[in-house]
Amino acid sequence: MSEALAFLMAHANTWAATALLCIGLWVVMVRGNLIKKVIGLNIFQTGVFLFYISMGYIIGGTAPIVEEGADAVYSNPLPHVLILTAIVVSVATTSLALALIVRIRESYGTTEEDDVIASDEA
Amino acid sequence: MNEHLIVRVVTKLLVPFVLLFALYVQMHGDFGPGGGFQAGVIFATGFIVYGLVFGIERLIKALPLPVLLFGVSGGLLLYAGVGVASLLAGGTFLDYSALDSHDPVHGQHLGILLIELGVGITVASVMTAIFITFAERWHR
Amino acid sequence: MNLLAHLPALQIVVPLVAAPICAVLFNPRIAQPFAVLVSLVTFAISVGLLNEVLAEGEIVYHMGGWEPPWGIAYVIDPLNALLLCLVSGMAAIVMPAVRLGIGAETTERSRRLFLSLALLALTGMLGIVITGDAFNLYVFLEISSLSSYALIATGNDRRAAPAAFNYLIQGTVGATFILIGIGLLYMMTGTLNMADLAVRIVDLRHTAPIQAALAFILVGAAVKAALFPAHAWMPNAYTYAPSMVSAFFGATATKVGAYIMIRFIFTVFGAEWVFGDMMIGWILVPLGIAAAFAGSLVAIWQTDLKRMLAYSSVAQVGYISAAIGLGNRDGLIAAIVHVFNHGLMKGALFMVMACVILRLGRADITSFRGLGRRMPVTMGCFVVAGLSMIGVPLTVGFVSKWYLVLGAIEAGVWPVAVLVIMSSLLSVIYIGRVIEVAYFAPAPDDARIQEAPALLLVPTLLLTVLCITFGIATDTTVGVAAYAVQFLLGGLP
Amino acid sequence: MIMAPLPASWLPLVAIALPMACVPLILLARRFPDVREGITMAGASLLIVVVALLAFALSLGPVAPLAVTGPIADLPLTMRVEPLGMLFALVAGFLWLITSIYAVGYMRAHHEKNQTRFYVFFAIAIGATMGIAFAGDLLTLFIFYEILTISTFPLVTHAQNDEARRAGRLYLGILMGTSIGLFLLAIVITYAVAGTLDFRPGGILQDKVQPALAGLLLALYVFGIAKAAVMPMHRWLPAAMVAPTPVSALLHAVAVVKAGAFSVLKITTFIFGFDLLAGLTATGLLQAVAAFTVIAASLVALTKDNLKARLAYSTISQLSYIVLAALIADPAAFLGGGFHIATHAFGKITLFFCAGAILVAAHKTRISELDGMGRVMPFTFAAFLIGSFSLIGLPPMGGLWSKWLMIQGAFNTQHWILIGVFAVSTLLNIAYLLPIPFRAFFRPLPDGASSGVREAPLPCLAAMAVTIMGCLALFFLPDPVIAFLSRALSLSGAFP
Repeated sequence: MSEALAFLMAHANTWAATALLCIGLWVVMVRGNLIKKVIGLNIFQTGVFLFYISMGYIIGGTAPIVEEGADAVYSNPLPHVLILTAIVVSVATTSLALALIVRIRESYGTTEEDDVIASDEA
Repeated sequence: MNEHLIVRVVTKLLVPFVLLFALYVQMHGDFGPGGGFQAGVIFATGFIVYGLVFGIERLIKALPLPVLLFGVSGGLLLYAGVGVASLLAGGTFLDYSALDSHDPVHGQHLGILLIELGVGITVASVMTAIFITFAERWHR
Repeated sequence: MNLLAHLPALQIVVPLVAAPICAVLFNPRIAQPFAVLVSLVTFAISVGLLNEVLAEGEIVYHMGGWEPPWGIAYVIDPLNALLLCLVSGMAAIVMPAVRLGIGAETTERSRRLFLSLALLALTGMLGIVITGDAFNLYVFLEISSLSSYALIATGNDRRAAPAAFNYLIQGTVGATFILIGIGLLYMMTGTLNMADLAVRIVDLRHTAPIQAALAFILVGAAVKAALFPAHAWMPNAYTYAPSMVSAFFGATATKVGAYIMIRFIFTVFGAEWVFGDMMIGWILVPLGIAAAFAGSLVAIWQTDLKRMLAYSSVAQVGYISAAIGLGNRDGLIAAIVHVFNHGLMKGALFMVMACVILRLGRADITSFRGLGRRMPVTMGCFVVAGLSMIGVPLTVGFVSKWYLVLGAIEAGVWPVAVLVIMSSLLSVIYIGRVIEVAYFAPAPDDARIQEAPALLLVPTLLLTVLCITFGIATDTTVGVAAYAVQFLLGGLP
Repeated sequence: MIMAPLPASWLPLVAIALPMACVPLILLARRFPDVREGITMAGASLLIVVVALLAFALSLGPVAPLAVTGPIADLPLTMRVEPLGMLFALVAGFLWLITSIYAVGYMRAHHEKNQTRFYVFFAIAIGATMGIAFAGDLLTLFIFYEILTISTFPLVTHAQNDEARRAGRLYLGILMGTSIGLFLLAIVITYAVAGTLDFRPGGILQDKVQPALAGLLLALYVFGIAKAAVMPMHRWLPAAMVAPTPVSALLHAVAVVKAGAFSVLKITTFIFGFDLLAGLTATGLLQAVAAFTVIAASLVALTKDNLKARLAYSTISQLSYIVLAALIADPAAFLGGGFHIATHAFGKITLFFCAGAILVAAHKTRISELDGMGRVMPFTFAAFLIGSFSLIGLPPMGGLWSKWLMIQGAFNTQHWILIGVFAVSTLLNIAYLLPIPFRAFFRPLPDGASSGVREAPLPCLAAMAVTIMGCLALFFLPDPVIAFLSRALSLSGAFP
């Protein structure tokens, strides 16, 4: 029992990231509201961010800033830099998605996917 | 928000400091935590708070969309310009060391400063532009 | 200073710098020629790179002077040199016609930033192809994707926005999958440089993260390549986007997805492992065949011809996927050649749609009645490009089909050869249907339709002529592809 | 040759390029019908000269093959002149001139639209036919085969009405479907197992394939070459009869259909080889299919009242003679098949010329309407009678020799049933062909039907006269042709 718990805890970040990925993807796929889809997409991407950040962190490591004389263990900064880029991309994606939703709302009067489809078929 | 006097006064006081802090983060980027991304977002925060409190029209008056567009493009051009300059100076693309023929370290300082400035301008302009675009539509 | 040594950087920098400049050049009369000039320069750089690669072999360029694993390296081998030529060449051909082409098909507001977005999309795709760094590939992927979502949304049909939104959701999920895969690779190997990855993966292949990384990256690339059943974004996106956008992306975007697949399978993971132990061929080939049938069958029933072409693209991506999945020399040649060839023919067909929409305002099958007489050159281009789609000899379509069938026979999977040929017969139906309407149905009396203007017609004709040129003289395509295969497969047969 | 401007190995290329070169000229002269037709005539005459020169060169000794880089890297397109192809090219080239003369009379008298398009695609089709005749390997053959299909499509659908559209669908659907679906597949498989696609003496598949695969390949070839119209791939041919008569005459009695039969003959001889072929079970099965086609098509022809439809089914039946001859895998049958390409061409084109003349002069398409017409158009129906004799194989017409040789081949290889098939089909030939001229000559003219009907235009009559001469010549002078073809056989290694 405790062994299983230990295993779970040792990979806590990974589990959390996986959970976020799954929740996000589920929301994207199942929800019909376009804004909720975007929120789901954000949750999904957050899962990836968490995954990258955990990857670079070393337990007991400090921020990777060189201090003279200190014999410190540094966390790997590269994944964090990478994910910063990914976060920026995510912000851009979100804003573009929202802009599109605004346009859809203006021309269809709704943000529900089903209504949009029904309105086109009518 | 015309009736919220406290918010208006505090905002008026705060915004310059927000922008100043942004400038600090921007310029301190090559010595400590900070840099163009963060600074740009803080810049944009200042503008956006101003727009939220005093109304979108006044923000647009202060920062018309063409100016923002110019900021977006100009920042990117500054970034790329540094890269091209290093190319022309005989290095590879974005090789800052080549910027100063006598002291490569000095060249690197110069390069990273300019690059981050470009990033900061672009990020600040983009964020503000996104805010204005949405807010303006809603306003109509 | 020698600019020639910096061609790999310039390939990206030129369009990248030009995009913001186009945005601040408010006058379209200046911005348009400028964009044309930039795309021509970009194409010239690609051709220069291809020549250099063919003469001297692989080129490696270190951005910022940083050696890998710290810096980003651009690595150019015959495969991506050929793709660079395709992408920038398509841009150079389409760009002069853009202003005329989008006039009828975009909203007034969106026209201003159109050129900047197009140049950004070009930058992104060139970047995906040229980079030798896995994460950099993701960044460029997002640059091209974001600008393509925006470009698709510029269409003046109100359905353009939902189409772009769907593409955005699916494309982002796909790109994020690739990001996860790259993260797993980095976690296990500590490098992002593809060449280093390839070396370090060899000992780690049995580990779950590497296998998961393969799965994530392939699925992500499949979404980008619109491989059935992950193609759902494509038909609407290409139907409601301006035809210029459809022409450019129809010719390049899905190809770049296929490129990502090829690059990761053959350069990073290693073909013998992917096809041997992981048996990816058993996924790619059946999916490819299913795509070929599903896409062609659905295409037959479409009344909107842009949608028909989009579904036909689904089928063609299926061929590419099946060709990759064969995992042998001829199959890979077929995949690379078809990536190039299909770009040419689909570009030509979408350009025809642009001509027709400019004159008639729509591109459904009834509007094609009697067009054979009214727009003879445009329809002539359609016929030739359509024959190429069918795979008639002396057109590009024949060359790729030949290698695909040969590859299938050499891999010993006879049913695949038969199925590929059977599915390609379906294209006889959907192309023939249009030709019938254009030449046999009487034209409606009222409309006075003229041939498309020269500015649109010349690019269309050029692409059509290329369809035949590369169908006869295949040194450039098949020759380069065979050379690329040497790089990808190493010493393997 | 004293001047020797070009080595003979280049002449096939000239023969292909010559008709193609006429295309831009014809397009340029589209506003001047006389100039336009003049160009066609000049091109056709020049082509005859080129082909004759080539034949002369070939009679002196082997002509070196010519290779050009093609679409597939390891497979250059080769031109190889051998007697069988030479004969085909001679027939097609000669009849192009005759048909052009005929077409001038027909198209003008019939007031057809889009005549420029007609002459353009006609020229392309002839160029493609030359390509098929001189192809030195299967890929080259296939490429020109497809060009021929595509270039004849606008000719078949010339009328651009609903009937033409239906015919066009059937035409393109069957020809392209089989050629890409079966023929191309067979070629790729052949390349994969044999490593080459060259037409070689004795075949290239010998010792390289299992009998089962060889049988499958043979079936793919025979059915894939739908231009040979073996049932059930024959439906396109009757459909193609909506085309103007010169098209039916030259393309669907000579160039296109013979391209099919010729391809089958070449593939059985130079890809499979007689030895391999004779040992296959599939050969027997396909012989049965071809024999069935011979008989069934003749029976269908009996039921057709439309003159061109009857001739079309007759063509189907006659083509299967050649396929049958190819499958018998015997030197005599090969000679007969090759010879039949020529004799049937002259016979059938005469009949089509007559059908067109009747259409133009009397506006009649049905056999039941022809009562007594022989009195109004005596020359036309006389020509029809002579053409019929040739097809049936009665002396003094060339058709006799080709049938004779084929039966001899069947006799050599002890295919007794096939001899029966030849005999029965000859009777059927008589039954569906001869009543037409008899009806025209011996039945009385219905009242008032003759008003305004005259003999066909002069160019049409002249063309018929020439083709009749051809039929006669093939009877009296078969030896050069047969000697010529025998060289093809000795080249093929079938003669010891």
